[in-house]
Amino acid sequence: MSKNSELQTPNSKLQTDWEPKIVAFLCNWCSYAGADLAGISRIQYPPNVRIIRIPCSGRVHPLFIMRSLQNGADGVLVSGCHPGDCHYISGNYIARRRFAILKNLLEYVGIEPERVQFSWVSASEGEKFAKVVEDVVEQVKALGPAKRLVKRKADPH
Amino acid sequence: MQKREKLLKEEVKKLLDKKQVDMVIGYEKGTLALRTTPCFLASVDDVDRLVWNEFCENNLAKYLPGRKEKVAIVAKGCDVRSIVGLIQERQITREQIFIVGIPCEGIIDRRKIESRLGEKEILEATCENGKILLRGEDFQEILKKGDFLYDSCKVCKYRNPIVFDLLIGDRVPELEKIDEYAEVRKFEAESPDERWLHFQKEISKCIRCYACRSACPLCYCEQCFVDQSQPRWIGITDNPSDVGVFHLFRVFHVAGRCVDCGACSRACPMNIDHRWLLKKMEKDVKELFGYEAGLSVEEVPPLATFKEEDPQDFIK
Amino acid sequence: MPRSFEPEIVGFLCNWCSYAGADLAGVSRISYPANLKVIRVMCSGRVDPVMVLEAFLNQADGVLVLGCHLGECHYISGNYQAERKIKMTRKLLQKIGINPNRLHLDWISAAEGERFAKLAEWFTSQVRKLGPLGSSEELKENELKERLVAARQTVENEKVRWMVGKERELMEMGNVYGERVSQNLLDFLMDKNLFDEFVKNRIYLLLEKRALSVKDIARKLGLSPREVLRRIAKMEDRGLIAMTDVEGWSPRYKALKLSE
Amino acid sequence: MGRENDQKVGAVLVVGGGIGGIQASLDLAESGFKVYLVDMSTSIGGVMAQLDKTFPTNDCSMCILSPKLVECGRHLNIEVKTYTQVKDIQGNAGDFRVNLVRKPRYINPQKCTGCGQCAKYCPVGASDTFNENLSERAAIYIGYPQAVPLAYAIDRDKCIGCGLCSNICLVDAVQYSQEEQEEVIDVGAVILAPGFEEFDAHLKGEYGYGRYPNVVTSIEFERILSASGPYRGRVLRPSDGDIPQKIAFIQCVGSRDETCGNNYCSSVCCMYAIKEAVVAKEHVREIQPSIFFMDLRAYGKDFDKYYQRAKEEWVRFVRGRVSSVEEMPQTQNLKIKYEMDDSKLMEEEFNLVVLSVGFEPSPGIQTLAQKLGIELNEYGFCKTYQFSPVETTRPGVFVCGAFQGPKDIPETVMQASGAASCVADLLSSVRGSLTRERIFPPEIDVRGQSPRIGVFVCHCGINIGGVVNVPEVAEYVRTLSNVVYAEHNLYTCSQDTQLRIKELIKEHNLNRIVVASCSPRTHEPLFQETIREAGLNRYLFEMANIRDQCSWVHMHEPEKATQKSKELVRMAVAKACLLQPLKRLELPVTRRGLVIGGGLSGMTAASSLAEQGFEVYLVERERELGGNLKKIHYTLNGMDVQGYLKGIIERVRANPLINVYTNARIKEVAGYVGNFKTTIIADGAERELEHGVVIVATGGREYQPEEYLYGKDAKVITQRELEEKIAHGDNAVLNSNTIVMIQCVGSRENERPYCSRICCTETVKNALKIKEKNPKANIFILYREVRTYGFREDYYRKAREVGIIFIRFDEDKKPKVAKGKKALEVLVREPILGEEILLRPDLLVLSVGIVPQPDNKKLAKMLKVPLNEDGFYLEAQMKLRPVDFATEGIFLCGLAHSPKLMDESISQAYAAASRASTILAKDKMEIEGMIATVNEFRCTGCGMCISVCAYNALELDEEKKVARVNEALCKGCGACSATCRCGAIDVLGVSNEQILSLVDAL
Repeated sequence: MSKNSELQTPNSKLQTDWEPKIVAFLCNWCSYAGADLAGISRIQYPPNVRIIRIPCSGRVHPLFIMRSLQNGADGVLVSGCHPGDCHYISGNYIARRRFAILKNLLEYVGIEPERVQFSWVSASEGEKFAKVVEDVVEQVKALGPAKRLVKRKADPH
Repeated sequence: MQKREKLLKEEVKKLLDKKQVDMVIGYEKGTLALRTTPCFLASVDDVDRLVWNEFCENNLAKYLPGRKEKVAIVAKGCDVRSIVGLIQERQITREQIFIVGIPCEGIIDRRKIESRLGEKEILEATCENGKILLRGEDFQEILKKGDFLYDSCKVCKYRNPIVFDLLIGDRVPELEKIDEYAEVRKFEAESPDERWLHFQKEISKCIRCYACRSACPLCYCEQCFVDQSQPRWIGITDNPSDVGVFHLFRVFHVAGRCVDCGACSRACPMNIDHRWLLKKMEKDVKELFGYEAGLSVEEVPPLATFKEEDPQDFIK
Repeated sequence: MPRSFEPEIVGFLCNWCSYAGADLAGVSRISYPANLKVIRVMCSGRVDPVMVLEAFLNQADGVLVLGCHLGECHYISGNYQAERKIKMTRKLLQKIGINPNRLHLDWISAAEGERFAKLAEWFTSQVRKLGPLGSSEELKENELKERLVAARQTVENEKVRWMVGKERELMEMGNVYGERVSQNLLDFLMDKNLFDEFVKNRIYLLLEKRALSVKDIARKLGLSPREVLRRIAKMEDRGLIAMTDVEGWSPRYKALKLSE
Repeated sequence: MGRENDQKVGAVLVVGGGIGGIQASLDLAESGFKVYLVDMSTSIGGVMAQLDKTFPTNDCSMCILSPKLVECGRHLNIEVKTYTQVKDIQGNAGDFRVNLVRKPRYINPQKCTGCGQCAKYCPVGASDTFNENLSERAAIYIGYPQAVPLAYAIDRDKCIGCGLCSNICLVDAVQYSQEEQEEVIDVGAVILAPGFEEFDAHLKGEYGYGRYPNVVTSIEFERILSASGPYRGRVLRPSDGDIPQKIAFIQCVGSRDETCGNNYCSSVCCMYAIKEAVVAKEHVREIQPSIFFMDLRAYGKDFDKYYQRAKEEWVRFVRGRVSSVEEMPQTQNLKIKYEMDDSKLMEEEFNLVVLSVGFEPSPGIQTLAQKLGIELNEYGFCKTYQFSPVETTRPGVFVCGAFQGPKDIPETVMQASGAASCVADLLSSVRGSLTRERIFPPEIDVRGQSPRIGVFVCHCGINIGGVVNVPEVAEYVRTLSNVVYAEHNLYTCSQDTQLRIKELIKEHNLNRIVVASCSPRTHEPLFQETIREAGLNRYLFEMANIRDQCSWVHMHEPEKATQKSKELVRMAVAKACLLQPLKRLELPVTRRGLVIGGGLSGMTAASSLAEQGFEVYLVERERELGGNLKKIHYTLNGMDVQGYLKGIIERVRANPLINVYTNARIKEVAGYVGNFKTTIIADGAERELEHGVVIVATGGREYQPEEYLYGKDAKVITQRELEEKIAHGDNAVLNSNTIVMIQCVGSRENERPYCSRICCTETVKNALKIKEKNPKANIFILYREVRTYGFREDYYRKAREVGIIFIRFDEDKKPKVAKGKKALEVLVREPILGEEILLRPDLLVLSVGIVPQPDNKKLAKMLKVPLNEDGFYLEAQMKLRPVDFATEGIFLCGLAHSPKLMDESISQAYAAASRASTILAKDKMEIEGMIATVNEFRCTGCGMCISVCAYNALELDEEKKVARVNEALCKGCGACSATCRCGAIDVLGVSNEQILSLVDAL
C-alpha cells in the first residue's frame, strides 16, 4: 500500500489507535474482590476491561457472552471463585460445564479461542487478576478487532 | 418389515382391547409416496391404519409433552432416547406411557431419493431386502437402500430401543465400527476462518421459520426464548449476527439432550446442516462429561450437574 | 530629584465638610498647588481602599483623603470608618514596600478653607520630596505595578474588609461574646491577613506568567520556601493553581484561569 | 432475675470515639444496648481518620473507616457526644451515674450542614491539628472532611468574636451564647477507649525534631501522604516543597528506650514505617526509602509477607542505630550518623527524615483514671491482667485499644468487640430495655413511573479525582437519557453528601440513584440506607466502581481512565433504568450458638455467649477440653495457667446453657445465618444441632520439626517440651550448664512464610525461668529478630540483664547442629563479629512455630469460608472485620485465625462472641431481597433449576408443574437462571434484562 492510499483510508487513524474492548463478568465474592484488591494495591493493568459484577460465575447465562460479542466486545472474560471456593457452594462447578461447552461451540463456528476466556481469581489474587486482564488484552490485541458475530460495534475507544 | 408391522398391529390391538392405554401414537400411510404420517388411535377398529416401514421418519416423542391420558407410543431407538429425555425433564411420567419399542434398521431419506430422481413424480415406494422400489407413471427404479439412509441413521448406535415396555420383533444387529464423529473431527481440524465461513454459509440460508425448533421433540417451552421480550434475548432480524446467535443458542439448548433423531434437519425447508453443530455438541458432552443423552431416566442432564474433576484446562 | 518633578495627587473630599472647605478656599481666593485633583465623595467613609490603590495604579504619586472632623460626620460615623480603612491601607502600603506617607487622611471642616490650602501645600511638597511613585521605594515599574495589583486584590478580600469594618465595634463595643478586643490583637490579625492575602495574590500573579517551583517563588518574593509551600497547597485546594510538572525534584505550579 | 436486675441499666458509656470506641459502640447498639459515645474532640474517628493507608493490605484508611463513622453517626441507639468529657463517675458495675461536661462548640450541630462557607471567610487562622500543624485552618473548623458529626466548631481560644460566621451562615447554626453544659447519664457499664498520644519527638534532641523542618514524625508523614493532607497527597518536604528523593525512617523513637522512660515496644511502628515507605514509593517511584531499625517486628497476620515484599521491591532496610541527625545548612538535607550491627559508624545524607514515634498514654489519662478509680500500669497505660485483658481494676469498667497497651487497628477492633461482649455478659438481663427501633419513612411507590435517575460522581479526595476527570464524567452523565440530575462530590460517602442526596431525591423527584465511586462491596449498604431514608426502596440503587477499576489501576492513563469511567457510569445508568423495588424478608433466628473447638478461645467464646443468656453448643474433637492450653504452665509474668484452665473448664461444664460435646466432630453444616443445622458425631452418636451462629475456634498446632536433629537426639526438644520439663522440675534440664535455643524453627521460611508471633515471648519466658532456678546456666538464644512486642519488651531486657546471650543469625545462614563426640555441636555465624561460634549445649531447645490445623480445609469447605495461603482462616476484612467471615453468621477467633498469645486469644474470643451476639440478640433478621423468582407462564417445570440449586431453595409445584422458590433458602446466586432454557427463572436485582442492559450499554 502506498503512503498516499494509507492516508486516504478514513479509518487509518482509527486502526492504529484501536484499543480492544473487553467485557468481564466477575463474581462478587472472589473475582470482583480480586479486582478491588488490584485497585487497593494499585496494580496497574490495561484500561480495556469493563467489569460487570454478578453474584456468581454460575449466574453467567451463555447469552450474556454472546450478546457481548454481538455488541462488538473484542473479548469476553468470565471469572469466578476457584473450584471449591464458590460462595454459593457449587455455582462455579455448574458454570464450568456450561462454559466448557459454550467455548467449544464458539470456537467450532470460528470464533477465535482468545475472544472468550475464563479464569478463577480469588479475593486475594489482585495480582492474578491484573495478569489475567493483561494477558487477555494482549491476546485480543494480537487478533485485532472482533468481526465475527458482531452486530453493533461498541463505541470506539 | 411386514412381519414387524403385523406384530405391531396385533400388540396395539391388545393394548387398546384391554384398555391398557387410552390412545396409541403411531404411523399411518401418507398421502404421498415415501411418506408416513403420525396417527393417533383410540379404538381397536382403527388399528389397521397403522404402518411400520422404512419411511416412518417422524419422532413421535414430539407429541408426548402435556399429555394427560395414558398413551402407548411407537418408538424407534432414537425416539426412545427422546422419550427418556422428556421423562428426565418431567414433561411426562414413565408410568403414563407405554413404549412400544421397535428395532429399526434405518430410515430412508426421501430428499436424497427425490434429488436422485429430479423432476420425476414418484407414485409408489416400497422397501424390501435392502432395495427401494420406486414406481411412477412412466418409470420404475430400484435403488440400494444403504445409499439413501438418513445421515443420522448411518451412524446410529441405538437401533434397538433401550427402554421399552414391549419390543416388536427381534432385535436388529447394531452397526459396528462406525465413526459417528468423523465429520466433526474433520471440521475441528480446519482453520477458524474456514469454520466461520462454513457457519456463515449454513446460516445464510436460514429464513428464521423456526421449523427446526417446532420439529424438535425436546423443544417444548411454553414460550421460546426467541419469542420472549423482557429480556429480548435475540434480535428478530435477518442480521447474520442474530441468525448466528439463534442457531448457536438453539444448539446450546439441546446440548446433552439431542439424540440425533434428525427431526430438525427433516423439517428445515432450507436444508441447513443442523447436524454439523449438533454432533459437535454431542461429541463434546460425551468427551468432556462422559454423558450420552437419553440412556437412563435416572440420570440428570449434564448441564444441570457437575463433577469436581470435570475438565478445566480452558480456565486460567 | 530634579526640581521639575510635579507629583500627581488625588484628593478624595467629602461632600459636607472637606469639599465645602475647598470651596471656601476657592471663594476666598486662597491658592493651593495645582497638583491636587479633587474627587468629591459623599463621605470620607465612602473612600474604599480599592479606590486609593486604583489611584496609585493610575500614576498618582500621592493620595489625600479628607473628611469631617471626628464627631461631626454628616453620616454620624463614616469618618471613623475612613480612619480604619486608611490606616489599614497605609499598613498595606508599608508592607508592600511603598512609602505610606504617600497616603494621608485628615479632617477639614467647611470653615477651614485656609487650613485646607495649607494641608494641600504641605502634602504636595511631601510627595514631591518622595519623588515619583516607586522612586523613593526603588521599585522598577513592573514590580511596582505587580505589587499594586496584588495589593488592590488584597483589599478586595472579604476577610480584610470585614475586619476593617468591625475593628471599631470590636474594640469599643465588644465582640459577640461581650468582650472587648485589644488593638494589639486586631493589629496582629490585620497584619497577618494583609500579608497572607498579598502574598497569595503575588504568587498567583507570578504563576500566571509561568510555572514556578516553591523555591523559585520564594526567591522572587524574598520569602522562605516554607512560607510559600503552606500557601501553595491552600491555593491549589481552592483551585487557583495546579501542579504542572516536576523539575528535578521540585514540582512546579501554574495559575489556573478563574472562571468566576 | 429479680431485684438485682432491676438495678442494672441497659446503657453503656464508651469513652473515646476512635476506631475502638466506634466498634464497641456498634456491637453494643446492635446487640440491644443504648450507647453513649463520648469524645473530647469535635468529631469521632480518632487517629485512624488521620491515617492514609493501613497495613498489610494498603487499604485506604478513610475508605474503610468512613462507613463505620456514618453508621455510628446514624445509629438510632448510639448517642454521639462530641466535645465532651467525663467529669466523674459514681456507682457500681451495672449501675453507674456519670457526669459529663460538654464544651460549647458555638455551633448547633443539628443545624450545621458542614458547608464550610464560614471557615472560608473566617478572618482568624489557627494551626490545623488534624494535619499535625503542617497547615492552617480557620478559627471555625471541622476536624476533617468526612467528620461525624459533620458540624463545625469554633475554636474559642482563637476566635475574636467578630461575628462574620454568624453573618455568613445560611442556616443560623452559629450560637455564640452556648455555655459549658453538664449532663448526668445512667449507664450499666463503661468502656474506655481513649487511645494514645504519640511520643513527643522534641524529647529526642539528637534527631533535631522541631529544629529542622525536614525532620517529621511518622504521623506528620502520614498526613503528608494523605490526599486530604497539607500537601494534597504529594510527597513533599516541609522546608521547600521539593520531593524528597531519599527518605530515612528512624525506628523506635520513644520506644524501647530507657532514656525517655518508655521501655516498652510500641508494637506497630515497624509495620507503619514499612507501609509509609511503600506508599511514598507508590506516590513517586523514584523515592528511595530506607528504614533504620533494631528488630523488625512484623509479627502479625500476613505482616512478614508484607515486609518481605517491601524488602524485595521497595524499601531498603538497615539494621543500625541512629545516633544523630544534623542539618546541612545549604540544602536543608539531613546527615544521619548511625552505628551498624558490627559497630561500624556510618554517615549518610537524606532529603527527609521520618521519626517513627512510639505510643504513650494520652496526657489527660491520669486524671481520667483517677476520676474513674482505675489503676494504671507503670507506664501509665491501663492495668489489666493476662486472663482478663479487657477488664480494668474497677468492676464494670472495661478497656480496649491502645490505652490497654500499644496495638494496631485489628487488635484494637478485636478488643473493642471483646469489651462489648464483657459488657453484654454483665448487662444481659437488661438487654433491649433502653433501645429503640429504626422507623423508616414509608416507601414511595415508583411503579409505573419512568426512571428519573440521579447520579453522584465521587472525587474520593484525590483517589479518583487525581486521575479521572470527575467533573467531565458528571458532565457526560447529564447527557444520558433518564438522568435528570448529576453532580460530583469530594466524598460522596460523607455525611453531608448523604443529606444532600436525600434532599436532591425530594427536590428532583429522583426514583433511581447511581453513585460512581468505589466498590459496592464496601459502600453499597451505606448509600442504600440513605436512599431508603429518603423514601426510596433500597434496591433502586446502582454503583459504578470508578476508583478500584479506573483511577487506582490506570493511574498513568488519566484520559483512558476518564473515558472508562464514563462508560462504567453509562452502564450503571442503563441498568438503573430497569431497577425495581424489592422487598426484604424477615426470618426467625435460632438464638443459640455453635462453638467449634474447646480450647481457650472456644471456651471463652462459649462462656461469654452463655453469660449473655444464649444457649451454646461447644464441640471439641478431643476427649478433654483445654486444647493447647493443657501444655502451658505459666505466663511471662508468672501467672498460673493450669489453675486458670481448671477454673474455666469448671465454669464451662457447670454452666447449664453450655452443652459440651467432646470427642466430637462436625459431619455436616446446613442452613444459613440465624438458622443453621449442624450434624455432629459425638462419642460415635450422630446429633443434629440447630443454632443461629457459628464460632470457629479450632485452634492451631505446634509445628513438628524435622530440622536440627529433633527426634534423633534426646537433647533436642521444643519449647513446649522444655516448659513441661521445667514445670515438672526436671533436674536434668534445670541443672544444664549450657542451653541453646533456636528461634524461628519452621516459621518465616519458604514453606511457612509467616511469623508465629508467640515463640520469642515463650523463649524469653522459659529462659528466664531456667535462669531463675539455675542462675549459673549459660543460655544462648539464636534468633533472627526478637519480637517481644508491647510490654513484653521488659522481659527481653531483663533476659539480657541476667546474662542470657542473644546471638542473631541471618535467614540464609541458619545455625548448623551436629552430633559431636561428647555433646551436641551448634555452629552459628555471629554477624557482629562476622565469625562462626561453636556451642556445645547440654540441651538444644527449638522454638517451633504454630501451624494451622490440618483439617481446616475440610471444615472450611463445610462452612463455605476461605483460608489464607498459610492455611489459617481468612477473615472478611483484615482491619475492621477481624473476627467476621464474609459469610454472615460465622465468626472466628484464636489460633484458627493466626498465631497469637493467650490474652490476645481471649480478647478475640470475646470479640467473636460479641459479633455473634449482634445476631442472636434479635429474634428475627432481615434477609436479602435479591433472590430468584419464577415466571410461571414460561416455566415448564423441567427441574433443571432444582438440580443446580446448591441450597435446595427450589422445588416443583406438582400441581402447577412449575418451579417454586423457597425465599428463605435462596441466596440469589443465579445458577438456576443461567441454566433455565425457558427464561422462566430470574434473579431480582440482577435480572437477565438488567445484565443485558449493562452489556448493551457497553
